[in-house]
Amino acid sequence: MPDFGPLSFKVPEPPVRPGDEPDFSDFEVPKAGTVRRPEVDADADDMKDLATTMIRVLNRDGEAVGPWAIDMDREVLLHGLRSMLRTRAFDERMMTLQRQGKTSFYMKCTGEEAIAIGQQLALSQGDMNFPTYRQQGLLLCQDYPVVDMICQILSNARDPLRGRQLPIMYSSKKHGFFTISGNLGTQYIHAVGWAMASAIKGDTKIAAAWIGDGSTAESDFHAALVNASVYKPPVVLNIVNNQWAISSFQGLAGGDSATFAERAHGYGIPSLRVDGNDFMAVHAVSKWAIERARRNLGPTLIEWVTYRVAPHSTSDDPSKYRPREESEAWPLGDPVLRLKNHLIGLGLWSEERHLQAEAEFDEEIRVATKEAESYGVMGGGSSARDIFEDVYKDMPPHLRAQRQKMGV
Amino acid sequence: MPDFGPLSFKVPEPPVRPGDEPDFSDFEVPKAGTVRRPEVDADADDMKDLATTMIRVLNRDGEAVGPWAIDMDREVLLHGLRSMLRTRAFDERMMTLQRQGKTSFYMKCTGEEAIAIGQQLALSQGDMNFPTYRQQGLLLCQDYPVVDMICQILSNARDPLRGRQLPIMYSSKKHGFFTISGNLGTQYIHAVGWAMASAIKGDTKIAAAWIGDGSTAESDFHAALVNASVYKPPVVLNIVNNQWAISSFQGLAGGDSATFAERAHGYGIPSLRVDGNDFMAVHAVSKWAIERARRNLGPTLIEWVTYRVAPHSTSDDPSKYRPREESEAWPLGDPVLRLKNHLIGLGLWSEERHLQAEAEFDEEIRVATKEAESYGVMGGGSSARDIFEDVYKDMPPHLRAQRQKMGV
Amino acid sequence: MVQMTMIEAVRSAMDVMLERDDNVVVFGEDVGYFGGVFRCTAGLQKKYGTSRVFDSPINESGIVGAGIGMAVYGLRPCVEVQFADYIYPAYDQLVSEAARMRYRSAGDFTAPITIRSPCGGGIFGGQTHSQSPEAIFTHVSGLKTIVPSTPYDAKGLLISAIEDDDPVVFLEPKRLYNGPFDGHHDKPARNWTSHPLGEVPEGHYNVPIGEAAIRRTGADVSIITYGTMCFVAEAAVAETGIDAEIIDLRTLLPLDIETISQSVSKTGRCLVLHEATLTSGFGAEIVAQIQERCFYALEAPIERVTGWDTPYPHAQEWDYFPGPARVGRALRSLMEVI
Amino acid sequence: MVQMTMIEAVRSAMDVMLERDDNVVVFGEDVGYFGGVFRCTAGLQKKYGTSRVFDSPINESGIVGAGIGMAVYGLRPCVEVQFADYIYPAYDQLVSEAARMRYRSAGDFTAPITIRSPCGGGIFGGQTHSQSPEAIFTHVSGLKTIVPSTPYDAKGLLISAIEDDDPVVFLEPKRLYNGPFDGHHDKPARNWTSHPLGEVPEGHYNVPIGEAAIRRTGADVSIITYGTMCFVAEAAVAETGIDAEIIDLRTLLPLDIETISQSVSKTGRCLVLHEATLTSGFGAEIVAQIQERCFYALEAPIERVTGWDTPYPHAQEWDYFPGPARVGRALRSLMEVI
Ligand SMILES: Cc1ncc(C[n+]2csc(CCOP(=O)(O)OP(=O)(O)O)c2C)c(N)n1
Ligand SMILES: Cc1ncc(C[n+]2csc(CCOP(=O)(O)OP(=O)(O)O)c2C)c(N)n1
Ligand SMILES: [Mg+2]
Ligand SMILES: [Mg+2]
Repeated sequence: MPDFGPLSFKVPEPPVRPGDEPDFSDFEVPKAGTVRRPEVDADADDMKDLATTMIRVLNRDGEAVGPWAIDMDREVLLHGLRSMLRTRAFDERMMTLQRQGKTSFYMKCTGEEAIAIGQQLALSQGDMNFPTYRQQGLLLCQDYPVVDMICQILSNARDPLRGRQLPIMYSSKKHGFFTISGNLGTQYIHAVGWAMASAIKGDTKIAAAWIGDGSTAESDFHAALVNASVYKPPVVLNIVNNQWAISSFQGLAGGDSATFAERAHGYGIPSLRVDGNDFMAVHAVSKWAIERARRNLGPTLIEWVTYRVAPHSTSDDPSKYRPREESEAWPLGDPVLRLKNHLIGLGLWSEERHLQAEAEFDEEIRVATKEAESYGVMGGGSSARDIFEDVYKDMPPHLRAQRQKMGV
Repeated sequence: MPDFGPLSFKVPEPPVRPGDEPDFSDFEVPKAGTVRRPEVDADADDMKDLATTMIRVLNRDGEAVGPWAIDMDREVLLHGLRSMLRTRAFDERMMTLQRQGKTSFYMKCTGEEAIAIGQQLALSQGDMNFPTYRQQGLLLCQDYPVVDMICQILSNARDPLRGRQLPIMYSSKKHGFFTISGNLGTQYIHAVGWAMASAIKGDTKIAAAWIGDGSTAESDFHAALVNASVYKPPVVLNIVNNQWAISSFQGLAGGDSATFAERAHGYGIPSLRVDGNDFMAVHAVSKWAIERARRNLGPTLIEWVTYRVAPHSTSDDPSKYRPREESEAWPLGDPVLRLKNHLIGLGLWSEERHLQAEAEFDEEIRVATKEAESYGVMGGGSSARDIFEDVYKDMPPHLRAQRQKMGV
Repeated sequence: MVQMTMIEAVRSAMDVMLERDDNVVVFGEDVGYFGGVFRCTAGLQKKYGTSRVFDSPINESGIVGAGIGMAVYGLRPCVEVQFADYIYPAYDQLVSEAARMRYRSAGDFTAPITIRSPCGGGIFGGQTHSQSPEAIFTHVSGLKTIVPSTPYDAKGLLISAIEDDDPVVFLEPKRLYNGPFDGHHDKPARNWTSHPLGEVPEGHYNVPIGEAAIRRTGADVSIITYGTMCFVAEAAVAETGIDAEIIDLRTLLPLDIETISQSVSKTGRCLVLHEATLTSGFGAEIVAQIQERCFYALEAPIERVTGWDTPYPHAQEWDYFPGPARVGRALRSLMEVI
Repeated sequence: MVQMTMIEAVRSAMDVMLERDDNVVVFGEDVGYFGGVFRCTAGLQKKYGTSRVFDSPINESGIVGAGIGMAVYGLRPCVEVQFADYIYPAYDQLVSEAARMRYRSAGDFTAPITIRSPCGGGIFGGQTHSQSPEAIFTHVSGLKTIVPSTPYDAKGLLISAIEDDDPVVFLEPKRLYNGPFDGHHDKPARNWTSHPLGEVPEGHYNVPIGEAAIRRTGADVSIITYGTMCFVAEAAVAETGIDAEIIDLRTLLPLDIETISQSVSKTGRCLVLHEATLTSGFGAEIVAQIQERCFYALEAPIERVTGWDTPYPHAQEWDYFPGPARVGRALRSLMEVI
């Protein structure tokens, strides 16, 4: 059809690259408190508008405003802020460990702390998260022993995973934290299956699935959404849109063509797009979605809009592909600062308590790290015998023979 | 959370099962001519309504009405009707062949003829279809030798695919017909990749992807839509929603939660839902989507609403899972009858010509079948030597050795 | 004991387990209302309800992935992949998730899931209804792989698989569903209902995972095989009159190498036989282990008879399929080596 | 000739081919602007533009599937899967589509695509950055599988792969990217830039697919290996003083069995060595073919030294990795057999 001339090929590009000024001019941020709150049992069809706006509760003055500004227990608020600080202290210390050559690898969640913590505090005992590698907050706001986390990172003699997993790939059934896979997206359909099982058994427990913006492109995301659409199991489908997937910006997962929240519409699944740096919004929306699940009203998808302030991992240098100052220019601010200001406004918190808490967690993690290091670093203390166990429940003859051959 | 009581599990069920009265009371059919026709370069966002309605052109009186009733070449109209009749004659004769034990397998497209044919007549030389097993119409409305088709079905000495493929899994690059895979969904992403290549090369050719309602659940459907969303290549993404996937009704692919056309919304891809039994609508909408592609405006997804009148394949007995009379009750009627009435109304056709055409195609296919049978049936005439060729371009030594061992 | 086809035996295994254990669920494409394209689950939904036996969307990764999620919850899913040719989209879930979950979580999470799938050729099914992909599972540490060849074994092994605490790939040779096919496609087929190996207990019993069966004792050569090829081997032995020992592996991983090496040590000659393509087929592993264990007993090179290294053709099925003639030739030439 | 690391050699191959052939395109996760997590495509987007070298969504089936579609159109895509551990989601596209397209269409459609992926362990990468899945490709008729071990071979073979009219899986041992790693992880690593095998022509040249290389001639035992293990073998030979012949397969499928059997016929002893897990690893196929061809020459059972049959552990990497000590022990015990 020469009438229309030759075709051309276009690959989406982020608005800026290293050397450019950060530019979020196309990024729309609705005023806090302006987005409506549907009834928990509303129809998916009647809330499609919520996938293209952004639910926000905390305004610039640190006030919680609008229909999503629900009454919150002060203990939850304080625990939320403290857990975010604790997570940040943890991340910083682990980075140091990596630089010291005591672990080979680490991944921070800086700037994204509100999301995992805000949701975990809305979940109940027995519910199950299917996390990615950037939800350490799920554990750090619970009573999971921080020394165990560090021992996992150090792959030492007390590593609960016996040295078998890459650092930070935690697992704790007791804490509703499914064993992290290095393979992107695979856990999303597990969450849906787990929730189906809970419904099949007439249980009351629900699942929370976690995935990154980039990983929504993986096929198991679709498998999960199709199954969620068909069986309507009790699952909260979280997408953490931190704008980046290693060096790829969210447009390479289709984010320039529609919001990630909109993905749900084609499956008839209700979805909400939320300011992920707003602890109050995270908690309120999580509660709403969790109640939907608990009331057998089915899955909800939530896109948490945030920014990956940290490098992808300790192996990554983001200044190679995005302006160094981009995280500073990020319009949604710092989740810790925003909740801090809110709590100070409520009279529940102060600058002094903040400094005190920072110091306290710094010290807690320092001490824990010291203890953990005493059990070994960089794989030291791990046992070669552990190679052959847990491949199967009972060790089959060929593995026994191999263990023997190895002489352990 | 005992507050909400135990969860429960629900599996979607079709409204009726064998023994019940067919029931399409929940199936909404807008009046022909009532759905708007956006500009070809309209934004995906501005036509979301078109995914939940149904574009129809032919009304009950056989008139072409509304904004999608485009001017059509009378040759195209006549060729369309004749190709549908030819396809039907072909399907019937091949069923007979299977019952006679001359081929092991066949799949009809009865009731769905308008879709493949209506679209093929809007495509141009050099465009490429990536079909499923139910688009024989793509070939039967072109000059592809019908004897070759039958030889493929008989896997005989003149089978262009040398006996290697299951009957009906045709391939003809020359006719823009990609080699059919037995694996569902895999070809959808091929179409997207092919279209990307056309754009990369600054070509003018476009691709047409084909998939069934059930197969949209496959992961490669998502891979295709993500890539289509990101690179916006010139591809028409067809979904043939014939309500059934072997014994599974469309609700098991999520069709009860949203239309299949709506799937596109989460990817920012424009989509239309169309009466697939309305040749005029098929052709007009295909033209529109093809022009979008040709003008480098990117992909369009089209859900063709139709009904699988035939059994899934010759191995299937649909009366086991749906009422026998359901196809009779199908509200969108028979595509052949509907176009026939329209052409009679236009004075281009008559009952006599119809009977004549039926007889003519019956005879054409009968003769072709006879010729094809003379080259062998049920694999007769295929050569064992062909086992080893075309595995690679050049036969590697180990295959030579195996061929030698076999003694051919 | 009643006479059952392999389809009935497989169905009976699921029936028994659905009855005994509330945590057993069965799902897959077309397995619910319709009862499966091979009817393996016919009647089970009616008996146990749609929460226990149900249809799934057409997404094999989703079937296995959701099954894994359910297994993590505490259920024992027994899922069907409609044909083994369609199992590849689920390969990542099997390799990266099911097989490694116990290991990577140090036992914190496990995935006791059974994946049933009809495998093998002989039904004129062409490239997408004929494949034997077992080798790609046997390379995966953490999976168990089973290929039964009789109704009795099929039921007993499927029960063991569902009860097993590790993920099991359970491949059912579809050409054996109705009767013991010996490769003579041109002769009338025998049905299990008139065959001694079709005698199956109605209730619960186990055939242990990891134990081979000696289908025929013999002194001159060992035939190591599994699935449909067990009967092809029998036919070839009958036709050649060679006194072969036929070993039906039943479980491929973990492999019963003891039984194999005892036999080969005795006979000194060995034929490895499978339908799957030759290169990197499971036969390679069998050969590698035998030559290591029985090196000094071997009087001739171990021979492999398998499908050719090509995709599974359609019309040339019987030229492709390693039938009794090819097996017989190989047996004879093995015996000629002195 | 210039000195190149294997990363540079691989990059140079793509550079040469992008330059020579307009139909070559390169894409994958992070390969465009950033140049790949191992920098294998660094600078190529800048040089050839975003239509020739670009980032893809994170969907491996989509990468291979779109690549196949492009190949069908007439391009020659060279795509990257970021780690071989992430190739499983693309397995169906490789097996069911790329490998079979020529066959099922009788040559009407073909898929000349190259899939590059870093494989192997030794970088403390744990279960998802260390795997060696080559065996699952060698079982697939229609695919070719290549594992280079030097910068020279990597470039020459990658050029051949891109020029090849059939689909090629090209696995790059990531532990060799910077230098010839011999398994002595505790000793300082050598870099290719100071190594004779790091000498690479700047322009176009081919290393033919399907030909093994003899890395060391020797009289007493043959070591059949590929990838990183070539250097481990060298180290073990140096340390034991055993006069071994080391054969680097380079191409696994089609296999250069002639070179192998000539060597084993000469030495009478054979060690097969790879990183991948033992059971159904590619070593099994090598053993099976050798025992068939060299039966009467063999003085001892062929031995396999490989990764253990477990998922790839993290902290115990050096207990898992088949290093020079294990290889040396196996060599000694092989030589002890009389
Ligand atoms: C199947 C698979 N493909 C590729 C990778 C490599 N990889 C690890 S993280 C990552 C980016 C993921 O980005 P996103 O989902 O946005 O999560 P984020 O890191 O931003 O939290 C990639 C490509 C992988 N781990 N698994
Ligand atoms: C990967 C894969 N899974 C399962 C099948 C078996 N199968 C063949 S056709 C079919 C139903 C497809 O239904 P749909 O997509 O609606 O197409 P239709 O037959 O209605 O045209 C199934 C499940 C297959 N061919 N490939
Ligand atoms: Mg991200
Ligand atoms: Mg259908």
